[in-house]
Amino acid sequence: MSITYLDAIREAQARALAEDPRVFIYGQDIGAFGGAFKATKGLAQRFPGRVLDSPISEDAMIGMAVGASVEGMRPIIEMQFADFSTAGFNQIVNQAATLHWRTNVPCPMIVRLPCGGTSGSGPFHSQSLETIYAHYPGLVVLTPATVEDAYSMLLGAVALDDPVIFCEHKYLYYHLKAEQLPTEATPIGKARIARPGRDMTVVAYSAMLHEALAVAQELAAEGTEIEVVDLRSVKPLDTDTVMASVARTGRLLCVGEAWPWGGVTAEVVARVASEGFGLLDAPPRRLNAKDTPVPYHPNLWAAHRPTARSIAAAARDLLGL
Amino acid sequence: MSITYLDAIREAQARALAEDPRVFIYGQDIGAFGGAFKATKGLAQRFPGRVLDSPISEDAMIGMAVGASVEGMRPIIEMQFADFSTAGFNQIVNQAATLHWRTNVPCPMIVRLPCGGTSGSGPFHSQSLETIYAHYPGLVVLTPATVEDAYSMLLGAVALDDPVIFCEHKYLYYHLKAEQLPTEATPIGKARIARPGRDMTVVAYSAMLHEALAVAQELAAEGTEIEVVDLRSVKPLDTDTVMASVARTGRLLCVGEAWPWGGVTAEVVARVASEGFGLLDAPPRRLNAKDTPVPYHPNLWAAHRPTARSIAAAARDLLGL
Amino acid sequence: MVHTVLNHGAAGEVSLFRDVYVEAYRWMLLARFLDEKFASLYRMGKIHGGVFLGRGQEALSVALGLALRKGDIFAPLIRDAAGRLAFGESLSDSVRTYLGSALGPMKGRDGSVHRGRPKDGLLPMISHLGAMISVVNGALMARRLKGISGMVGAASVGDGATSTGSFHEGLNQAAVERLPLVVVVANNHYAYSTPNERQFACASLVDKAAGYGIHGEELDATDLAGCLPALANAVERARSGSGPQLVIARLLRLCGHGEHDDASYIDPALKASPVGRDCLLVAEEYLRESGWADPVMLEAWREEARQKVETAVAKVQREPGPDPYTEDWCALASKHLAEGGV
Amino acid sequence: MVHTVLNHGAAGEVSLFRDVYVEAYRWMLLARFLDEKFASLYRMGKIHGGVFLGRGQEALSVALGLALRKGDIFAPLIRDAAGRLAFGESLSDSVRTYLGSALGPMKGRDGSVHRGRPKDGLLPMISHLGAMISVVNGALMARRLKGISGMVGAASVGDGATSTGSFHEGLNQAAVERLPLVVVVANNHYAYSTPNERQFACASLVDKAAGYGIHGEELDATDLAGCLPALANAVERARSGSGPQLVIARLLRLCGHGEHDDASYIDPALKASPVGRDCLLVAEEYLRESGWADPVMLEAWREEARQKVETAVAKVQREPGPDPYTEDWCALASKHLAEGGV
Ligand SMILES: Cc1ncc(C[n+]2csc(CCOP(=O)(O)OP(=O)(O)O)c2C)c(N)n1
Ligand SMILES: Cc1ncc(C[n+]2csc(CCOP(=O)(O)OP(=O)(O)O)c2C)c(N)n1
Ligand SMILES: [Mg+2]
Ligand SMILES: [Mg+2]
Repeated sequence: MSITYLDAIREAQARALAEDPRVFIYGQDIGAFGGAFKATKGLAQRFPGRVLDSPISEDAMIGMAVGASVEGMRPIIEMQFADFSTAGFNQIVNQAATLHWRTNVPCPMIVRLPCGGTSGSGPFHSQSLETIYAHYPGLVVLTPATVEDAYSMLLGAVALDDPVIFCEHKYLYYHLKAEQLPTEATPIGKARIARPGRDMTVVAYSAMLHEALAVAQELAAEGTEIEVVDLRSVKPLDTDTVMASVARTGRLLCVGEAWPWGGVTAEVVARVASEGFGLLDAPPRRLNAKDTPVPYHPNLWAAHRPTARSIAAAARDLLGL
Repeated sequence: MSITYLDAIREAQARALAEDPRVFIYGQDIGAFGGAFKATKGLAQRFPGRVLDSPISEDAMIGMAVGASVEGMRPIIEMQFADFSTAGFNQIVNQAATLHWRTNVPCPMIVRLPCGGTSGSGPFHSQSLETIYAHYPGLVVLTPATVEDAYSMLLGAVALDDPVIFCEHKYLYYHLKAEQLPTEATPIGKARIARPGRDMTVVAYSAMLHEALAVAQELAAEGTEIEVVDLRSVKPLDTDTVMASVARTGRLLCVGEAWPWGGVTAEVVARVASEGFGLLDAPPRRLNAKDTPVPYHPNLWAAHRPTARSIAAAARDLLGL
Repeated sequence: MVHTVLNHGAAGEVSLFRDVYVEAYRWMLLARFLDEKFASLYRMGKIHGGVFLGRGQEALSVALGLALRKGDIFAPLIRDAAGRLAFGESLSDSVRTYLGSALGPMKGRDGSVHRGRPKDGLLPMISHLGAMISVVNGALMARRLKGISGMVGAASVGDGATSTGSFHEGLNQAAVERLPLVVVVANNHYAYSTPNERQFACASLVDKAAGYGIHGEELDATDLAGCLPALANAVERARSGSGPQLVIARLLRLCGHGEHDDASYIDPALKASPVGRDCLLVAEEYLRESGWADPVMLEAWREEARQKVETAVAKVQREPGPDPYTEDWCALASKHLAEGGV
Repeated sequence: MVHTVLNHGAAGEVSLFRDVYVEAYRWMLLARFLDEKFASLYRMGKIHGGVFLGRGQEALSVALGLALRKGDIFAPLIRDAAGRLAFGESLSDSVRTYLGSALGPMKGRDGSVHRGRPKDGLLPMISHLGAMISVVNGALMARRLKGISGMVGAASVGDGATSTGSFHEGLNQAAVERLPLVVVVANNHYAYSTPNERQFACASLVDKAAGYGIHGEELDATDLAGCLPALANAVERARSGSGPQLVIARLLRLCGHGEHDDASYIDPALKASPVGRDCLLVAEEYLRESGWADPVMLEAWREEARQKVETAVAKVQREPGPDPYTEDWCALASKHLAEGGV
């Protein structure tokens, strides 16, 4: 058996629907059709009345989830692409994110965002929006990079009492496979060492994890051992795990697919620089996408975001190789 | 004569309307009424047909500006509060910000955001949103901290061929006064040394500049000289000026009123740590608002954002005082 | 009950209508005194931030509040002091929120009109206009998913809010799901300073109903006697499965947008027209003319309302504000996920 | 001109109508061949990303494109290949955009249907549905502010887009400003897989017009002979000062949402009904029956269209793609403000 990242997301939803009567799913074309990416395929049939097609109304989709959450439900909202969540942005950041703080009533809900670039998708179907959500208080922002995490973190998110922005990487949907689904829950908010090493730390998340792992393998062949940290959750950010790794390696490169201004790489580097200054043997480095919209043409697209190649170059540079 | 920060914004708009036939202003209650803060008071009367009341439609307000801009106009959009710009977010970040890159046709327009906290304004009338706009490629994000800059940077923004997010701090509207308006233009994108010093650098912008200056004065009395950098523009960010200051002082504290995750302070610290690591004699530090919505009650509000007091404490700590 | 009472002309039920009318009037009175107290506290500098009054909107608001039952959902807006009280909000919730008492439902974190008790069906508004409609839809969907029926959800908005995308998406969503939603639009002819003609171009806002495929009606909201049955009927239609209801109410705001605003932009002709009548005076007149209350009773009610407000305010003024040192500064319910701010 | 022609029954003008009809048909043909070429390139893996066709929507689209003039504003959508061509977009613009040619208007930065030439009045759509309407409004406002009159702006949307807040705000804004805007809703009964009954609850989308205070009408968009005068009249009404126009067109999408989609969700009964007719075949039939074209002519036009498409594609396929090394990677027009990415 071989399970994709996308299968894992579907299976996690199936399990949540089966085990928790509070769960329902709401989104465009997710019912009989099974969703633009088929992340809900078969679920409307298996769970009648609990997998509902919404109108093209991102603002009202989120508002709906907040209201249902207040009444004790655990809604999962599928955005057709992360990029369209900007049309529901106000309800996410001002309604969902503030409710608990203002009223002491929790607002558990999940917004699933198909994120990230794939070749040919262009400026409006490729965005990585973790930064804009993580900046707001009151949201948990998850970025699973593996099939196992996609499954168990989605289940973890369902169990959480807060609104969760669940960033699924579209490139990983089909490209990533595992043999089986995990039986253990993944603790929300904890990073993990995806590959141990002693010469430098590369912090990555989502699709960039795999680019980083490829670089680690490449450099290992040359005798350099890179430790790769998979953040898993960008808000909260597991500073302890990152710091402990940098304490071992003395060198930090942080990689993200999002735009360069602010965001995950800035936050990680700023935290390490300010809280772990003495651990660093060299200046910390960042690698992000370029500061333009995500390009359509594959040539431009490949040059726009970090790749194993550009990560390797930055890593070598940082190691003085 | 005494001119407030708010007067400066009104005068800059009056001058832009008078000198540039491409300029018009569109926003809620900005016509005969002169705007919620009176930033357009008298302008509808002086410039008939060019200062227009909009419906409560932030999305369409921005779309309108983009269309007018394509046709050669220079629209200024007033959001009633920065907080409501989230309802026009999609058009700002996906329509205005991408147009030039996609088509090579410039999209000059200004979105004026009354930003920042004032006591008693609560979670939805106090937000500082520079981060979410600066993260997107294609936008210029300005944060004037003085009466002079409010005036000349707004005029500079009108002259610019790109969409500008103009963050006006509501606390400064009435509290900040100058004797006269500047005659010189302020170059967009350049920070300035607001107060020279040799012992440490405090980087600030918007209302926090004045808290930082108060701290510099306080510590000067004790013989410590703080150099205060006023960023003026957070995107682009003038790394050179910041770096040159840190090169002189060896110490960096960056202060912002926005939420702590990501954003200006992370970006500044990350840049200095990665590009100016060797300049630092001590770990760089950041000070932001707390990671909750902006509170209503004055007691909470005062504790939520950085103040001269908390900045002074951080500065002393960094200086080992 | 209100519904049944207000729709039977039978002789014996006149007294029931009288009871409802009197109850409504007394909530209006309480709301008016409460609002006036807030205005006076504002002038004395004792309230932080803005103060927003329902002056002129009490008849509409109370009629909605009374038409709803315990177990229903209500998302009131800034001018709904009367409807909130009638729905069951305590006087002290509003006073505590305005004064920022740590004992209030928002514990000083949020203030003024941004209060509610979600678990009691009273949703706390965010400022962004139109945004509460879909939240009410969600609460109604939850009930449906749980198999609970017979509930109604109501959202108040202003004429200005009809221009928001949220209003549109929320109404359409409710129509598609055929939810028991009542949206009450208080058309007070201005959104802050902006007159209707700069806000919309339809002949009447009720013309929007057909575009959503829902029932709509319009009413004169200066007249409590008209508001009571109209709102009761709208709520009852929603409750009995007729789908979303759009109620457009004509009135005037008899004060500024907030207490900082002198409302000098309001057309004097409108003020002088029937729509500019003070619904509280109209109701008082009606009570007097129908013989349901005499000047002595009216004065006693007034005095009682005044007292209640004074007592509530005096009590809350002695309550502590929130303490930043004991505040947990964590926006998440999952406290173990809190990040310290830096 | 189209307008004048199509509204005079006079004998001498039949030939003019014929000319317009034939022109329209030939644009439809070209659009259909172009779309089919894109579909085949897609199947061959020669197009990056999705391919979206106008199959079934050509009559409506071309009628709009022809009703507009140079100097007007047009914001087409994904199914508007025919209207774009009729409005003046070159074949090579579309081919270059789909193939990502560096010589195209989007220079490979954006692709497929996201093309335009703003300075020629052809606005490049962003993907977010409904978002182009207010942009058209802005262009029209600019003209008004500059004292230019007699212009029209048109925006195409689908039935699904009517549920967006942007659609609502854009239409309302145009109504308040009484702009010469024409919004054409191609109601192809599905938004991706979602049928109308999960999208809206009004009897007809044309019922929305009254709610904005604008003129609305509905038409059968499988029939070019009906589309041409209807769109010409709507555009003319806008042009002559009657304010925004809402045109609801009934049709069916005779293909998937994109070429990755087999459209198996479309109700066979709808496909078999008159709304499922192929407008291109209907038009061909009309041409034949009215004697305006014989099979030889039709075949010649077909061949010409096929050749044009093949030539354009062959040319563009030899063009270079964008070069990441010479790309300036700067989203700002103010190059001096560029920040290097890190
Ligand atoms: C989305 C949004 N934009 C702007 C505002 C600022 N604002 C607050 S109240 C108001 C006017 C509201 O008018 P209306 O809906 O008619 O209600 P009324 O005050 O007349 O009762 C405006 C523009 C807001 N709250 N939300
Ligand atoms: C705001 C927004 N949400 C979601 C999408 C994803 N999406 C793209 S096309 C589409 C369906 C559009 O249907 P309709 O408007 O009826 O146009 P049609 O494809 O039928 O011509 C959806 C949901 C989008 N583009 N924009
Ligand atoms: Mg109003
Ligand atoms: Mg459709």
